[in-house]
Amino acid sequence: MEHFALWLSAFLTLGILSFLYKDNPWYKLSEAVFVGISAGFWFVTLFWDNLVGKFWDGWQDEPMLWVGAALGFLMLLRLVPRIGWISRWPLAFIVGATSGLWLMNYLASNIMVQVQATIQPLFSTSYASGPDAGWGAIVGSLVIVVGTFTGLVYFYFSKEHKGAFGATARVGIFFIMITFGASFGYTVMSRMSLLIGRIDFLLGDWLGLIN
Amino acid sequence: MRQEIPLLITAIVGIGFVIQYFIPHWPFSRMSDWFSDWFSIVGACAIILGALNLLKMSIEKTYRRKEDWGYAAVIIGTFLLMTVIGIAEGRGFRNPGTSFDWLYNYVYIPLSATMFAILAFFVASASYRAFRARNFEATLLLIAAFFVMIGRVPVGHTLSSFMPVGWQLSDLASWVMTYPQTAGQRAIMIGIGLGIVSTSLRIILGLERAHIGGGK
Amino acid sequence: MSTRAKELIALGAITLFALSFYLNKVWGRGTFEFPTWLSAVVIALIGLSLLWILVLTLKGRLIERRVVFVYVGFAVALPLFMSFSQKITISPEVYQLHDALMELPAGSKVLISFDYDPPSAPELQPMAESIIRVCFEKDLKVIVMGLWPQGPQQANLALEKVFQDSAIVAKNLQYGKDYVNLGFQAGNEFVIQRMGSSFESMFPSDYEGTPYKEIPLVRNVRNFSNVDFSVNLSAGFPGTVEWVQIAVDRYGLPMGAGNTAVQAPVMYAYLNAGQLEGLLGGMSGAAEFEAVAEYQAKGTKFMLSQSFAHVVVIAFVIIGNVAFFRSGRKSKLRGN
Amino acid sequence: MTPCPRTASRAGSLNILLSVFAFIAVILSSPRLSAQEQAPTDSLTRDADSLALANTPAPPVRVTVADTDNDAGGSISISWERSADDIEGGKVNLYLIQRAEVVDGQPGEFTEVGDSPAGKADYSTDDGNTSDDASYFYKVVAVGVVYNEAGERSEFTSESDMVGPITSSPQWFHKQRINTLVGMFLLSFFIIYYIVQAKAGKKLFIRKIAGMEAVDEAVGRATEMGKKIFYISGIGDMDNMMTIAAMTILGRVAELSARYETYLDVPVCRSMVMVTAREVLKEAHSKAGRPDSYKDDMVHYLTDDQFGYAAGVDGLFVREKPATIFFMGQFYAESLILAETGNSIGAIQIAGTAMPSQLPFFIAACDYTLIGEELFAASAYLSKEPKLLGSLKGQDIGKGVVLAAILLGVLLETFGVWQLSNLFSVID
Repeated sequence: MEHFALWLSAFLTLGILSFLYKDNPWYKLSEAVFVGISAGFWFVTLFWDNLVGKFWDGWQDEPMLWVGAALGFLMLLRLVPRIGWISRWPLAFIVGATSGLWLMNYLASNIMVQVQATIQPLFSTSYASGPDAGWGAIVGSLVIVVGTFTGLVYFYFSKEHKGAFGATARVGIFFIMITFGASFGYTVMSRMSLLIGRIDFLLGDWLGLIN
Repeated sequence: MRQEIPLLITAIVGIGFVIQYFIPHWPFSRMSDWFSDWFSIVGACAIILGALNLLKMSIEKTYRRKEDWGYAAVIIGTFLLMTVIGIAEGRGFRNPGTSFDWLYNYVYIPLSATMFAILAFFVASASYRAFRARNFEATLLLIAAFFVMIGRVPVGHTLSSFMPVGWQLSDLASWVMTYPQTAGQRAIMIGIGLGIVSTSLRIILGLERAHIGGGK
Repeated sequence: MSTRAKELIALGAITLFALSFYLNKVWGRGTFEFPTWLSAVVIALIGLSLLWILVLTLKGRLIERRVVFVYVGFAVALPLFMSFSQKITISPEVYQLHDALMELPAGSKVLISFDYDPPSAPELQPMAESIIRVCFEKDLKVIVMGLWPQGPQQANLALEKVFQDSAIVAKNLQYGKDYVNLGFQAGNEFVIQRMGSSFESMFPSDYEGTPYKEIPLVRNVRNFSNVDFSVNLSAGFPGTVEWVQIAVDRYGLPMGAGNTAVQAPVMYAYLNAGQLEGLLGGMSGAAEFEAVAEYQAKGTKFMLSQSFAHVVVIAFVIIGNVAFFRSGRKSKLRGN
Repeated sequence: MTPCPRTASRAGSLNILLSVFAFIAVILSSPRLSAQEQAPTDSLTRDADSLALANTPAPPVRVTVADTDNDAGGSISISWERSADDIEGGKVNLYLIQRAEVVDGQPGEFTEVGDSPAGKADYSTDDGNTSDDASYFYKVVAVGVVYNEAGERSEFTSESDMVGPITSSPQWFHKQRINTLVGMFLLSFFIIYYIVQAKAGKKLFIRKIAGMEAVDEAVGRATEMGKKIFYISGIGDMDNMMTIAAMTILGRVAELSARYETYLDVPVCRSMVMVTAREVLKEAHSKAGRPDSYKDDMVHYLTDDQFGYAAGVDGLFVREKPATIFFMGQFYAESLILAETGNSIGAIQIAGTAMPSQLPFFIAACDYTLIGEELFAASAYLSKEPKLLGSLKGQDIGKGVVLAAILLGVLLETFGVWQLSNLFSVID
């Protein structure tokens, strides 16, 4: 069984990898297995964790859960074409709640905290995290303020990016591009690590070539 | 009526969830907890719709013998296999040693890990094909990427070990990450925050109503 | 020969190759490692062939994207057979996390949330192992949980690995007293929110089914204010962003993070705002943390492949740009 | 007995009072300790006593208790200062917090409700398990643990004085969040003000955003080529603003494609998104005057799994070869798999997300990309409705306030005039 399991894993791994060459039956098979198995996986997970775990186990103690059950039931009315439109109610509820929750979360964490962190005395080393706080940190404190300021100007919608305003916005896009460059570099790092992990499986666990 | 009631629900619920942020007192303190439970339950109900849709499409394809119908049959088979086993296993379906766990470890994990790892190849081909020093902005992007990529691995140390400490590639990578990168990141974050506030308000006010559909 | 036949031959070759090595493994023959001279030759060959591609590009012949794929494959796979010792430079944010852990008094409770699953394990598992090891060495109490279903299982794997070390075994740590695995709870960021008022409501029993109140380590842990530090190991949603927004911003929980490299850049804004106390980004973050903690494990071992891969990617960026400038900076190439 | 509920405003003065009491109590208690030392009866107890004397730590001091502020009740905050023996290599290993409920005006039995390791400068923690209907007394115990040569463990403890009684209570307003409240009102005011202005017919300028200008062209191209359009709304569920924004944009795109009579294919990764997208499409088709061209199958569910979904969509891309692909919403790693595959089949691709980590590759692999905030502005922009555009203007004014605050704050702090940043603090 252990041999079979390893070969099955390797078969599916290579099937997905074969997509790099071109679309082919081996990939199509692996893809179909993947879609089916993962849909089943999430179905089972949601069934046990959410329906049973959240509702069935708790409705005696928490009458509020019935509201959720009612919303879920309304959602299922989709299956009855004539009154399917009732499913808009739970959707309206979810969209409304999400709007309210996200409004406050992002106002606090993305705006308030980030503005607070940007307002720092210039030419100081208070930004420095870690042991070395020299000129790098002093220049850095300036860079953070300038970068945040100009970057935000770039996102202005209601003013033509011309003249001094346009120049500021252009400096802003420079910073955003540096950010994307860093993201790009880190993404390369991340993806290569994952590939290393997979090749470690193929060469180590499966074929036993490396330890 | 088909539009008004959902609009009203969205508005009332939206405002309610804004208010709860400021009031620690019961029942406001419990609102987001309740919402999370309700969302979980609705999600669990909704996936029945999704699963039925997947099955319907695949059965149709198989039944009509459309192109590649065999793969549609595989989808049906593997979906039912995983679902039946998972439900039959009971609450402990995730415990090590169950059949569900076996399928998870030897079918699901290799597939999703490989799909994840395929990204390495796509990243490389995108680097070759699309990251061009087309203009000053793009050049900045490439320079930042270069410092980060080379500075974060030991080879960067080897290449720049002749430089004084503080000016080696790894130090430059750290500096890029800590200052200009953070500044750009923060501008994007604040922008996103403003965008979300504005979109949320538009939804609560009923100006964006795509999710509600049409009225009759 | 038709393409079809070539493909079949390649398929057969792969199968034969795999089968022979598999049998080699089953019969217990050893593993391979390149001697230094061979490593040098391999590196030189890769370098030379990249130069050759550059020359081809200069002459106006563009390579296909599948060639790039092959290079990436080799750049990652071959170094796994080599062994070089490399110097790892440690970034400030890695020091910061290590310092934060070292400054905790013995007996402090550290909450580690495992918010990832096996596909992201190559990056995060080495971090998990070394962070837990540092905690144990420092006599900190470790409370493990997961917002991702497979997180707690990854935590158990990490614990198993740490307990292979005789120095840790000698400490005679006990489950329930020195460390505990609370398991998984569904509900994403709302789990964090509710832990703010009660851990027990989210984790009525631990991974092994022991009721919360009967676990000595967490008996007195009601909410975040009873935890001294926390580390979040995250591969996406729900993850560090949610922990920062809720546990840090609302409940003031001190937190450090280990992230996949993809997510890490975003975290620098939080790091800089003081919302995070230390950050490990990707496998190099893991390797750096291993270097600070002064022991070598997977993170360090994989750094050679990582270096190689980065160099190859940089080489292809350069080659691509050479092609671009040679073609008169017209437009971006559409790949095939 | 009278339980004394304390309002938050009185908690401050109470703290001071309590600490004064605690301080006096500590002073009074020290001679009593020394009196106990002088009462040995035989040599065995004397040994034990000298051992105890050598190992018993000094008690923690200045214990204060207060109702935890800005909460839903059920919690009391306790803080204390370290024992004199809580030093490097000292006699204290940990502190225990003990609590007794008030019964008939007297403390009942003390039980352990919390612990904290020694070694910090000062201590504070919460007992988050109180009842708002009861009053409690607290004390903090310094514990030293000693192992003798045989490895036997013995504990030496000394207790602080009892403090209390105290009762927890919930609050009706979170005082720490006044600034966020003001911020919310300001932003909402700007946005609503400009919506009203726009409704009243005031002309507002909105700059061109390339990605959105291209939508028409992209849909048109698919029509010319007689191929499908794919709309990928990411892997977020309906509890995600990016997905909701993606749905509103879908409405605009679908209207366009319905008008051009081009088939729009929307494979989704969440069932609830499927339900929503169907509503959106149905409405868009009827708005475009072609309700009959709508079919439920245009929106179909694949799997909730990130990479299962990516694998499935990849397959669809290479087999259906769409002319145009939209990526809008929340994306993680799958973004690159999808965008690179889309690129390799030569489709026009327009992407938009607020996930900074995915943006560089969208920029590389797609023809147009909406960055962060632009995703949320897209629907308003595409609608060209004045009131929606007005909200963008309002948002910009909010941005202006943020910019001004940053500029002013940095200047004030650089010259050491005033800490403006404190106004934005949301963390205690």
